[in-house]
Amino acid sequence: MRRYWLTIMLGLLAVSGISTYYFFGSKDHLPEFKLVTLQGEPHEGESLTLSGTYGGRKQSEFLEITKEGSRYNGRERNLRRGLISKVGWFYRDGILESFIGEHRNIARGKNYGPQALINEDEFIYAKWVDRRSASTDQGGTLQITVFDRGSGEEREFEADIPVHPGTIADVRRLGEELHIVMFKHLLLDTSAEIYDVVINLSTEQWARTDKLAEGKKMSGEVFNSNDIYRNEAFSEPLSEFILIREDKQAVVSGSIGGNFVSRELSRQFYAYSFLTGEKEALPAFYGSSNSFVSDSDYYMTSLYGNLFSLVQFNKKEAVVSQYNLSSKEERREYVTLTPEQFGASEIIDAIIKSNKIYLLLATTGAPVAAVVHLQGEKLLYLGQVTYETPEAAKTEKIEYLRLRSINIKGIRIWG
Amino acid sequence: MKRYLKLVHMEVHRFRYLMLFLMGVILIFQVGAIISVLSRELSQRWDDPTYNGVRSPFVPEGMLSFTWVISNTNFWFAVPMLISVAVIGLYVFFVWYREWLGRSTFIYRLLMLPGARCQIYLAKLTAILIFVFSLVSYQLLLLPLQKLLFQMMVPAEWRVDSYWPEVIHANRALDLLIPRNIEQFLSIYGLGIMAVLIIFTGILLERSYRRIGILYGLLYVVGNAIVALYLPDLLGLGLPGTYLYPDEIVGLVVGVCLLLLVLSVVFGFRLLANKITV
Amino acid sequence: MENEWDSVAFNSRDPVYLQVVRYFKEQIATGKLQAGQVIPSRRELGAMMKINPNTAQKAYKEMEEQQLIVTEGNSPSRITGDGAVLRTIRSELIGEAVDAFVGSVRKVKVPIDELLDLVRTKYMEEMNRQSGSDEGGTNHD
Amino acid sequence: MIKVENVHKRYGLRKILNGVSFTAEKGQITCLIGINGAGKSSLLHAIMGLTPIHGGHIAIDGQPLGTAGYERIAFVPDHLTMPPGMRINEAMRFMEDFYKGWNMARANDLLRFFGLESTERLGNMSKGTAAKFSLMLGLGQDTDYILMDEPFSGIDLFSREKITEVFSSELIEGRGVLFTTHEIAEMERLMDKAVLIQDGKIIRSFDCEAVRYQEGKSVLDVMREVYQS
Repeated sequence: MRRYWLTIMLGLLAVSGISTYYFFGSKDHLPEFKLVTLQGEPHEGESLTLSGTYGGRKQSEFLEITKEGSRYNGRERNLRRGLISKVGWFYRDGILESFIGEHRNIARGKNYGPQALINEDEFIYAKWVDRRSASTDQGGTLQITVFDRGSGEEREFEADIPVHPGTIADVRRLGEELHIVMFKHLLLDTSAEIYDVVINLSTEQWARTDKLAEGKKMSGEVFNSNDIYRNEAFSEPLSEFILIREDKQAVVSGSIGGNFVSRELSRQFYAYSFLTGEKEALPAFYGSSNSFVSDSDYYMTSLYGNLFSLVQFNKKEAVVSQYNLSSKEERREYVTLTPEQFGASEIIDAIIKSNKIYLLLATTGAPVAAVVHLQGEKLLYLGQVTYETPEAAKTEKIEYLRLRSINIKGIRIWG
Repeated sequence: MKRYLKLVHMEVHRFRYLMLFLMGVILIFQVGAIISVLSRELSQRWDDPTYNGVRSPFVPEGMLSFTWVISNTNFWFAVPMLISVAVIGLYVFFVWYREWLGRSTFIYRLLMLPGARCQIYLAKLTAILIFVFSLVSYQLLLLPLQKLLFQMMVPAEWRVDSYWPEVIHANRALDLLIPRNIEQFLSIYGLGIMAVLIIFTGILLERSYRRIGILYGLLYVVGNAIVALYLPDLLGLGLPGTYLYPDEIVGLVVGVCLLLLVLSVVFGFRLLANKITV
Repeated sequence: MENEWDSVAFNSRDPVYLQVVRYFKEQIATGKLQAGQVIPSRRELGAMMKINPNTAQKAYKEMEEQQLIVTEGNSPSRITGDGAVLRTIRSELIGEAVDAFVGSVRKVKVPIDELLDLVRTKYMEEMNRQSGSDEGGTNHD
Repeated sequence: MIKVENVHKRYGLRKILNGVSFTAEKGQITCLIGINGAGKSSLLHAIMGLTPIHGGHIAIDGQPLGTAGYERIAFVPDHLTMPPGMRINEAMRFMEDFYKGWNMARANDLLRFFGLESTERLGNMSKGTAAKFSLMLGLGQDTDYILMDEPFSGIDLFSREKITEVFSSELIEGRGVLFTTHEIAEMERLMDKAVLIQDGKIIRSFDCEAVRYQEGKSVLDVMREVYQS
């Protein structure tokens, strides 16, 4: 054995060095945080995710804090997670994700959010299976899957659509009519033609196609761009409206097709009713987004059922306005929230979801998260970030924690 | 089994001077870098007390941390690591070709050893792994000593403590070679081992079919690399509407990689047993 | 006596084992090998004569068949003590030498008397030279 | 008995062995004779499993070589098989490490017999010393067969004599020896059987003593006859 001392020594060195590092050395001192309920119903804080950075020593580490605890991205990052999370986050929202959890095989191959309609009763998915030729408008074949969550029965049929096979942006069911909102993007055209393909679910045939917005050409340096706002409603009664946004923008530098910088000239929202087919403009107020934005002011919108909500917020206050698409009733800046109401010093971030406003606030000590219902401004939940292990407070300083944004777990609000 | 261990020892024994050289280079470069950075910083402090020192966030004004030292010696700290990676990378080829080169043609004796020839393949692989992991461990064991050196050079009142993951994260090369979580460590070195095995089999292909073998070997290595790299995209990872879910795709890719790995090893054994030529 | 074994000059056309047997016969005929004298083993002979071990083996078997040597059990082989065998060896060797001589001289067509005188003088010279060189050499008639 | 049956071997497009069949008996010394490039070395390498064959098969005492075979058959190529950095005693310990059939006592005798210095490095040995060393490695193993490739080529006279002594010594007794050489004249009396190979084919295979007995021809004569035609 004496002869083999070199190999044995190197072998031991190899094993000891690496194992000591990974079992002892790699314990860093990044503190573990947790969101704790102070007031209100704990289940409201269930899906809250606060994210930001914690500046330990040399550089700050990105982390996310939830009820369960905190997760440092840098520490968790590895090849497997990198590949799995390669799927764009805006493909999958929380509702679709939870549905996939329950019915993995039903949703197989059908995991692109905008093409799905989910509620307690059913899951409907529309997808082009044969786009014949996108350029010559000869239409294509849509495959519609209708899955009844109650009975577990699945129906799938194909319908021939004689209209341009555009990209599917939203799926809505009103009675026996399935409305599939599509975009027709022509090359170098910034504003798309938006149209609604209606399919009769009982006859399983194409019924008609209604136009929601024209695809406007560029004129000089000014161009139009348009988009639709998907409804967050999950269990609300079916909403007959869809929101269309049409902007006018001016090219400041660069050119369309390459990368370019543009400035917003005007923005106008329209509410289109699937039932009546009318397209009514919302008050101009909601369109003047550039007035909402400055280096300290931000805004956030949400379409929930028939309610279109807008919050303008900065460090000092968050002002909410709502417009009811069906009753055309408007409540402009009817709610103003200030940090002091929650014992905080400033507002960091605010989002609106399901007719509730979620606020992330900074205090002299640990940051605070609040949930307020927009109907009646009742405080539903107030939670604060604490150290999971109290003794961490000795070595770490809470002011190193800089939270940036508040979110509903898995659900990314784009807007 | 005993014969395999003896073969491993022989391979390690033949690498001993190179290992000594690498360890020496790592020690000298890194200690040199640390001393030069620290002495420059300290001399600035001695000269004009008003110099308020390092401005880095979260570190109390004017204090020095070992993490800061490592992040400022970035290049010279990484050079010896790059040298080691290059040397070991070349040695993956040389560990085989030395048997055919020069007057010795030791391959005759190796092929005439009683007992399965796969032991030669495994012994050379084990040796490479021992070299890689002992160098990584050596680097890991060197860091505390370098911290000691830091503590000796910098007076206590200017020092602030630092944590190992941050120290390692401060240097790009260290961060790559010593990932923060064990799973990433296994993934990185797992892929490394797979690459070595594929190269081994490529070499044996060349050694079995000589001139045409070079083509076979290259095709084999490139083929495997393409499969391993493009399989995720091939299976539609990240595309909307793909049939397989991301975790299923990743599982499949890992499965295929393991399969490629096993195939390479078995193919290598078969080449060694039947097709290799002196 | 011992160092002579390796000075044997073999030709490569006659079977080597027969050349070995012949060499033994010469040694016996010239008295260098006495009756009953122990001879080297097969292996030693092969080594000394630098011949193939199997050939040495064959030579010993041939000599045993011709009763030149005797081997009891695994004790070393010895030259035979049988006088009759020894004598036949001598006459055989002389006969062979004379045949060869006559074969080659015949072509020259020399009268028999002249030939005999020449042989006698040549033989006498050879004998003097040899007795001069090794003193006490036994003179055989 | 080493049985080679209808063995074919190609190197690229060139046919090196073209249906070679012959046998080498245990306990006999068989010499493989042929001009350079006739395929002698390739044949020895093929028997030792050091190079693949493309047809036919080779059996040693009825079985294919297999990995345990290397305890039963030794090979002495015409060049070193150990790294130049090794010393002779290290090489001997290496053999002891890996071969059950290694006979250290006999190896040391051979060391003395060949007059080799055990601490000498293989790298700076003369060609003659290297040949004696390689032979020592081969003979140091208790094997049934021993193959030698050109044991004498380019070797000084004294080393050559020492090596020929081995052929007629007890070291060889009972073993099958198959070797190749160009020094036919010197080795004539040491071989039992000669196998003439030309362009990858066995053109004649004969027992030397029998040919001397029946045809009165030396191996050289047979060679001249065969290679002339």
